[in-house]
Amino acid sequence: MLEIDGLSVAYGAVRALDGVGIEVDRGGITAVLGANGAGKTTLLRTISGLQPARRGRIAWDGKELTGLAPDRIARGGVAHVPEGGGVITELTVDENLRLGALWRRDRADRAAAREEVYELFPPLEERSAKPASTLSGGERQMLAIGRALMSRPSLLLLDEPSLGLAPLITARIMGILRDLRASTGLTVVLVEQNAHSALSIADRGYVLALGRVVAVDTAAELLADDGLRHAYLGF
Amino acid sequence: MTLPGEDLLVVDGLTVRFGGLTALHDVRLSVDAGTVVGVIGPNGAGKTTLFNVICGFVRPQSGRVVWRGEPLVRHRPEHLAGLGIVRTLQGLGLFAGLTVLENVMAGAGRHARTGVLPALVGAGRSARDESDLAARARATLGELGIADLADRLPGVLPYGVRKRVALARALVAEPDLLLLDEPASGLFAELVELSTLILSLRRHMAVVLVEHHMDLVMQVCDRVVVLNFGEVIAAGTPAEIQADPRVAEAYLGDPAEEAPDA
Amino acid sequence: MQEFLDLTLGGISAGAVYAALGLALVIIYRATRVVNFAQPALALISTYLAYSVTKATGSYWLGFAVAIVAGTVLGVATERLLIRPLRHRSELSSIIVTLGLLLVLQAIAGMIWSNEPLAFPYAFDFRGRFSANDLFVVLIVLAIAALVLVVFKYTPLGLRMRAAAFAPDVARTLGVRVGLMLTVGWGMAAAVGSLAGLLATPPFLFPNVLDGVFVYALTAAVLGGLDNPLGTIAGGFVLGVGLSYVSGYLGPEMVTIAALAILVVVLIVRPSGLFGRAKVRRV
Amino acid sequence: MTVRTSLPESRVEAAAKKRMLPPLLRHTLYALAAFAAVVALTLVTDEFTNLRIATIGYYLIAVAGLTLLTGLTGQVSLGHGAFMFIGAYTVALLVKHVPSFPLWADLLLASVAGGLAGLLAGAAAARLRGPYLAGATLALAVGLPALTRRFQDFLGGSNGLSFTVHSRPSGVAIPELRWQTWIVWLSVLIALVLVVNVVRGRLGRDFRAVRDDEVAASLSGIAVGRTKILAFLISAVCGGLAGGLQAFLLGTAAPGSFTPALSLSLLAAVVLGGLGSLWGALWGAVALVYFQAWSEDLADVLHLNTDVANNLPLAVYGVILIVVVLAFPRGIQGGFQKLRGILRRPAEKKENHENH
Amino acid sequence: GESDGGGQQAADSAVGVTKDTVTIGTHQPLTGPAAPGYSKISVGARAVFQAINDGGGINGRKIDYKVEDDGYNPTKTVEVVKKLVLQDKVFAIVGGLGTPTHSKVVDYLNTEGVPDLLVSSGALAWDNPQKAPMTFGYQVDYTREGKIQGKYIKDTFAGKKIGYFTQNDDVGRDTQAGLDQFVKDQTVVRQGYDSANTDVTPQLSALKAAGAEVVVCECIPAFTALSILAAAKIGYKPQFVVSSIGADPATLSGLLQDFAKRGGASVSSAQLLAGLIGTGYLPDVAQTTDPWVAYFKGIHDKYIPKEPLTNTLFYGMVQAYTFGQALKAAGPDPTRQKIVEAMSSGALKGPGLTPFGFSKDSHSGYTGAYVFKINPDTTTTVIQPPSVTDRGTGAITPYTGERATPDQVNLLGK
Ligand SMILES: Nc1ncnc2c1ncn2[C@@H]1O[C@H](COP(=O)(O)OP(=O)(O)OP(=O)(O)O)[C@@H](O)[C@H]1O
Ligand SMILES: Nc1ncnc2c1ncn2[C@@H]1O[C@H](COP(=O)(O)OP(=O)(O)OP(=O)(O)O)[C@@H](O)[C@H]1O
Ligand SMILES: CC(C)C[C@H](N)C(=O)O
Ligand SMILES: [Mg+2]
Ligand SMILES: [Mg+2]
Repeated sequence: MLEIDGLSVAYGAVRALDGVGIEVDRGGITAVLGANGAGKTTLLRTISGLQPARRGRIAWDGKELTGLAPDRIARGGVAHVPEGGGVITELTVDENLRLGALWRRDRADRAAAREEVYELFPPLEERSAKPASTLSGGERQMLAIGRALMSRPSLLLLDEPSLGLAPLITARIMGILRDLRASTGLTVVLVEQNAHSALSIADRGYVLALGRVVAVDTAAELLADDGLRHAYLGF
Repeated sequence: MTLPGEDLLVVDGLTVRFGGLTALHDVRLSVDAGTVVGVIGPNGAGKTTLFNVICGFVRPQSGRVVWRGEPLVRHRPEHLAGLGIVRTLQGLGLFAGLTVLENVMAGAGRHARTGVLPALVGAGRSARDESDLAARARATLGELGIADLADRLPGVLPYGVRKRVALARALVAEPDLLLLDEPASGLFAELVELSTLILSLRRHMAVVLVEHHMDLVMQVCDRVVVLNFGEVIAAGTPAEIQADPRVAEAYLGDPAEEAPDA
Repeated sequence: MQEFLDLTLGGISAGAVYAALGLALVIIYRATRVVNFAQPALALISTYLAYSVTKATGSYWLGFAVAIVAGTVLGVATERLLIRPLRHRSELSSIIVTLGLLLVLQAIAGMIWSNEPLAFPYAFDFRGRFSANDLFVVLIVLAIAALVLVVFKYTPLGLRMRAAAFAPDVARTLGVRVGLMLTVGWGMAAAVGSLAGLLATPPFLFPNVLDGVFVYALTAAVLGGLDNPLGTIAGGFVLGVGLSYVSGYLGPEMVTIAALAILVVVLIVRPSGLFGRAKVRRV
Repeated sequence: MTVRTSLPESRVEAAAKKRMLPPLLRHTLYALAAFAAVVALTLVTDEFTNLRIATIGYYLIAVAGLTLLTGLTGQVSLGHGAFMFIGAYTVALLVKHVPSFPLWADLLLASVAGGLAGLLAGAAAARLRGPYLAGATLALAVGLPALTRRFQDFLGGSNGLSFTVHSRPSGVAIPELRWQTWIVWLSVLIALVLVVNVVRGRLGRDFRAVRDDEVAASLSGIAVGRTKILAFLISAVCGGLAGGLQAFLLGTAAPGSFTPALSLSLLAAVVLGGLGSLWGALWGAVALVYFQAWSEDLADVLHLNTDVANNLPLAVYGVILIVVVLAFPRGIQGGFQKLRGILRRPAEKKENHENH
Repeated sequence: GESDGGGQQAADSAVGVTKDTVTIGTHQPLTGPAAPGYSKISVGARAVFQAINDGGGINGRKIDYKVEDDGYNPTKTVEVVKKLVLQDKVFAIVGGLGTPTHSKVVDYLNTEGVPDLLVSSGALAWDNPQKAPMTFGYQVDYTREGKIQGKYIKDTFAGKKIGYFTQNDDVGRDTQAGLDQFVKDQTVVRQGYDSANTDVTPQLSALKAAGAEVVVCECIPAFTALSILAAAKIGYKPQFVVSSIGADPATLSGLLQDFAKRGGASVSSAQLLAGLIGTGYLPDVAQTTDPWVAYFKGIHDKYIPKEPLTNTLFYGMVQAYTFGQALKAAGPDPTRQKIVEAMSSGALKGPGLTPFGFSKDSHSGYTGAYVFKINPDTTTTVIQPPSVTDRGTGAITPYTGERATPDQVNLLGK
């Protein structure tokens, strides 16, 4: 279980998160929603250790993450797909993928994971030896998600994975997440502005506004709450 | 001024290969003044490459780009603004070290009247030029509702606002053709405003829009062209496209899954 | 013909040294995107240590080993103390800091060992048109280059190092211990640099002895493509042989101008070096 | 939301601007004030300090040029000493072979010669990036002075050329050095007015846009290549002038003066002063002259064994470089700004609330 | 730069002189690429000044010796010399080192009327009493030395093929002017080196290819050593003839000694150096029987025992001593004019084996040289006694004058 309690983060004078509390059950898919600048990206970066917290704590699986270095957190099974993908364009597609699982000891399984990713995203296999810089925007997004899956994470943090993806692919990724959750018990925190598509696969949703949690509920309830949708989700 | 109904931009028989990979194959497309043309297609279909050819970043193996009846030969990106074509980037491409105002002023260079030499010595009209550009930039920022951010650096602004700055930088040049590469990505709450904006632009300029947000595409486009593996597989009104089974198969997926909702 | 052969052979062993020091620059550049201007000084200090050890013990190879170890330690210390604090700063900051370090270390060398030249021996017999020592220099540089290449290209360590260099934040979220990788990179580079120092220094050792070699090493690295160890090796040899011809046929005063000319011509044709990959910014 | 097609008459703006003088005039007035300050300073200081002030002057213009290049367009040049080399030899050759030319013409031609070289270098450099540019420019700094040895008879080989420029009109009863200092600063300030104009105007913005994002800049209609070359040109003109002034002041032009160390110190001055700011260029030039002087003085007062004493100034200078860069990320100018911020904050005490 | 009035200004000026001190300055390359080889000259000089001061100074005045580092960079030379003159208010500049460096301050020093004594360089420019009345040379000039070398070679190696290997500056140019007066037609090849480029194998290969049997090396010590090593590398065994600036056996054997230990027993510094012919004007430090060598060794052992006693160190010691003599000769109340007069008086007889050329019409330093050969044990043997000549085409004549002994000069005694 992911527990976040009273989390505050600031960039200099700009307060990006202000006493945020979130709980995510194991094997759950939780959507974090909110308008531009609500603090969604900041939340994920803080969980994965890239952004130091001013206050509050984060624990995953009972283990304290607060204050740990990002690489330690990653080696604890937390994978983060950053906003925009974070593909390393200087490396080849294959190297990007390999990098995702490098810290895992099980070599055989690393190879198997790579095969699975290629199966999920065939365009990547075609270009496996090409530098990632030649990929189109959407292909990079696939690579980033594939790379995160390479480590067979127990907690997956996705920052706007649908950004720049064709509807078909977005739908496919959502499907994959659902399947993975079912087959491996993966826990997902999904940040999206596209609330509709996120809530369509999530169990629960949190809505952030100006760095605070303004609503928490099941996905179905959130989808049904017209007032909330208009106020914070813009649709 | 090009009259409505006249082809402003024609792209003809365009083929682009990167090594063994054909990114565009014999693509034809035309844009009338005052229309919004949507270009959609799966990831890697060649949409950005198409923009890159129009802008002169990529030289096609064959085919040509005709602007106002004149083929563009060996044109370079920096000439475009002068010709009246402005493009936004799929990323943001803001100048991190320039304030929002300066970012927008940088886009307004086509309105400057003085050449390099007077600007060098700061003589003549160049001072007045600068205040003209600043005024234009402020006005455009005002129209996009971000005039109060003029003196901020873009880096500290939320993504959505930065997108608007990028848009302001494009609009301040008052182009005849605006190429928008995924303007809605990263925006959601502002989608409605964006579509209103694009529709309003139609009065002054033609727009080519690459976008994955089908709602937006369907709302604002007069015509839609669908690319797949570098080829045009369909073209027509939004309604025709939405009904086209090839488009559904290649791009949209199961319509039940992505029910439009606005 | 005779002269041509002599010049070629001379150029090859000079080129090997440029290649070795160039390699040190490339490793650091790949690891931290820093052009390490202190590289010649790190090598200088370790070579002076080799001198003192050899002098005290009579064993050249003990001195050799001490130099490599000391160089590695110096490289690691430099990264930890001076480069790491500059992580988020412009490339210029690191240029100036490494430059400052260059001055400090050269001054320290002068303080301890004086600015007067000291005799520093070759590893093997230096006599002959292509002497045992020349052979040693060329072979060891090729071996080291091959090793570096393999490490970078084919080992997980190499992949981690490259990832850490190109995108530290992303690498971190993938479990890469970025700090460690950067330190390893500096250590490796400084070890190679010290080796280059030991090879380049003979016959004489003085605080500025590696300045010229450094300029040519940087030229070689840039020629080859700074990201590319193989290119740097090729660049080193091309430059070594090319400059040897210039010195022999046009006169020694033309050597630096020729280096400039070669560099400019190559970079105009290939702005990222002979073997560098042009970095295309996708739009 | 609408988009206009014609220029809006933004009267408030126009009125606000009208109250300000045109930039050229404004900057010229500042320059005159600065010149008066320099003259006053030279009158109250001794002759040797005058020399240091003059030295700061020619370094200032060189560093300002490099600031424009490196700070604004992001092109790192490790070879700016090469342009000083060209400027110095231009003045030297003119003084020796065309003594009839007035000094101002010599200096003008030195700037032009520097500019021409900068044009060539810039054209080659426009395609290069980061360390490739750094490597190529360093090779320029190393290679170019070797020309003197190739053309021994004309350029004087490694001894270079020495000469004396008599610039002080007869009957002016002030020390030669003081007079020279005035000439140096007058030239520097004239050049600086131009540089400030560039930096603060449209070109400066274009330079910075190119630095931040070349692709976006070109799509904004900025000719990236030409802009970079222009920056190199302006910066090389400054370098040429600096070299010319140095030759005028010291009466020498010799290859040994234009070592890579010179080029690197210029860059160090840019960074020490505060990258990208012209005030920074001034602090950088002052630092260049005084840090070295201090480190030598320091070595003098400590009585040490000769090897240590000989090398101490170098070590101190190196340490200063390291410490300043580590401690003042934005250079001396950044330090001043911070200081000002600290002094002001209590007065304003404004809650800085961000609106999203 | 015309500066005819220089001497006038100097009249009665006693800048830098107080009741009990005389402040002098110099510019030396203490750091940077030119430091190796030269950084010890001022060390030697300082030791002598210390000895003088400990002996009560000259006429009761201690000498305050200010050494400025110019890194062999002419711009810095101008700056530091102006600093010495304007800020430190030195009485004189003594032994400013280097042609490219010092030539940039000669005009200035003469205009300001600052005595510019015993310049550390063999360029011809210092000897110009009309235009530079305050400037005096020290070393034998390169042309004189070239002439003496040329004549010796012509006499000893008649008919042999000769190659020149020269530093690409005035050292090379001026020496060749002297050499060419005698051995032009024997010379088959001329090669130069650039001090920034330490790989001299191409040049030595060219000398070998041209069949030169005698190589005249007008090099600084490091380059003499490099040439010897490069020759050994390519198996080339010419007769080296080296000029005074680069023929210091102590320095050379120091540089070459470690090659004995590695790379085969057959290469030892002694073997590499044996038979090398050099020219000199100061006694060689290895000649312990020479009274001046013994004298300076005493100072060395007392003040700077840790420094290797080389001819370079010796060079600085002699220079300092010579200045001391001139200061003494300038009388109890020295002025700048008086020291210039003392220098020109022709009274300075010193440690050198040939006389100074100082007179009213000449400001040339040592006027001749002797020729020596390095023995297999790295001691030296004089093979042609000192001879003197002029810088033109005048004859070379043996020098028979008497050299004053330390006791006769008696600088340190009261
Ligand atoms: N590096 C930074 N420096 C300063 N302020 C920042 C920085 N990054 C983010 N912010 C500010 O923090 C707040 C939260 O930003 P964050 O990126 O977390 O929002 P978001 O919800 O992910 O928005 P978006 O939907 O646009 O991605 C915003 O006000 C933003 O301006
Ligand atoms: N410089 C290049 N070298 C090699 N391949 C390239 C290059 N540029 C583009 N490609 C390839 O060409 C194809 C078309 O790319 P393009 O960027 O035009 O796609 P797109 O339609 O814009 O996709 P997206 O919607 O994901 O942005 C992709 O498969 C891409 O990998
Ligand atoms: C012998 C040295 C002290 C002088 C030097 N070679 C010069 O003339 O420049
Ligand atoms: Mg975000
Ligand atoms: Mg695209």
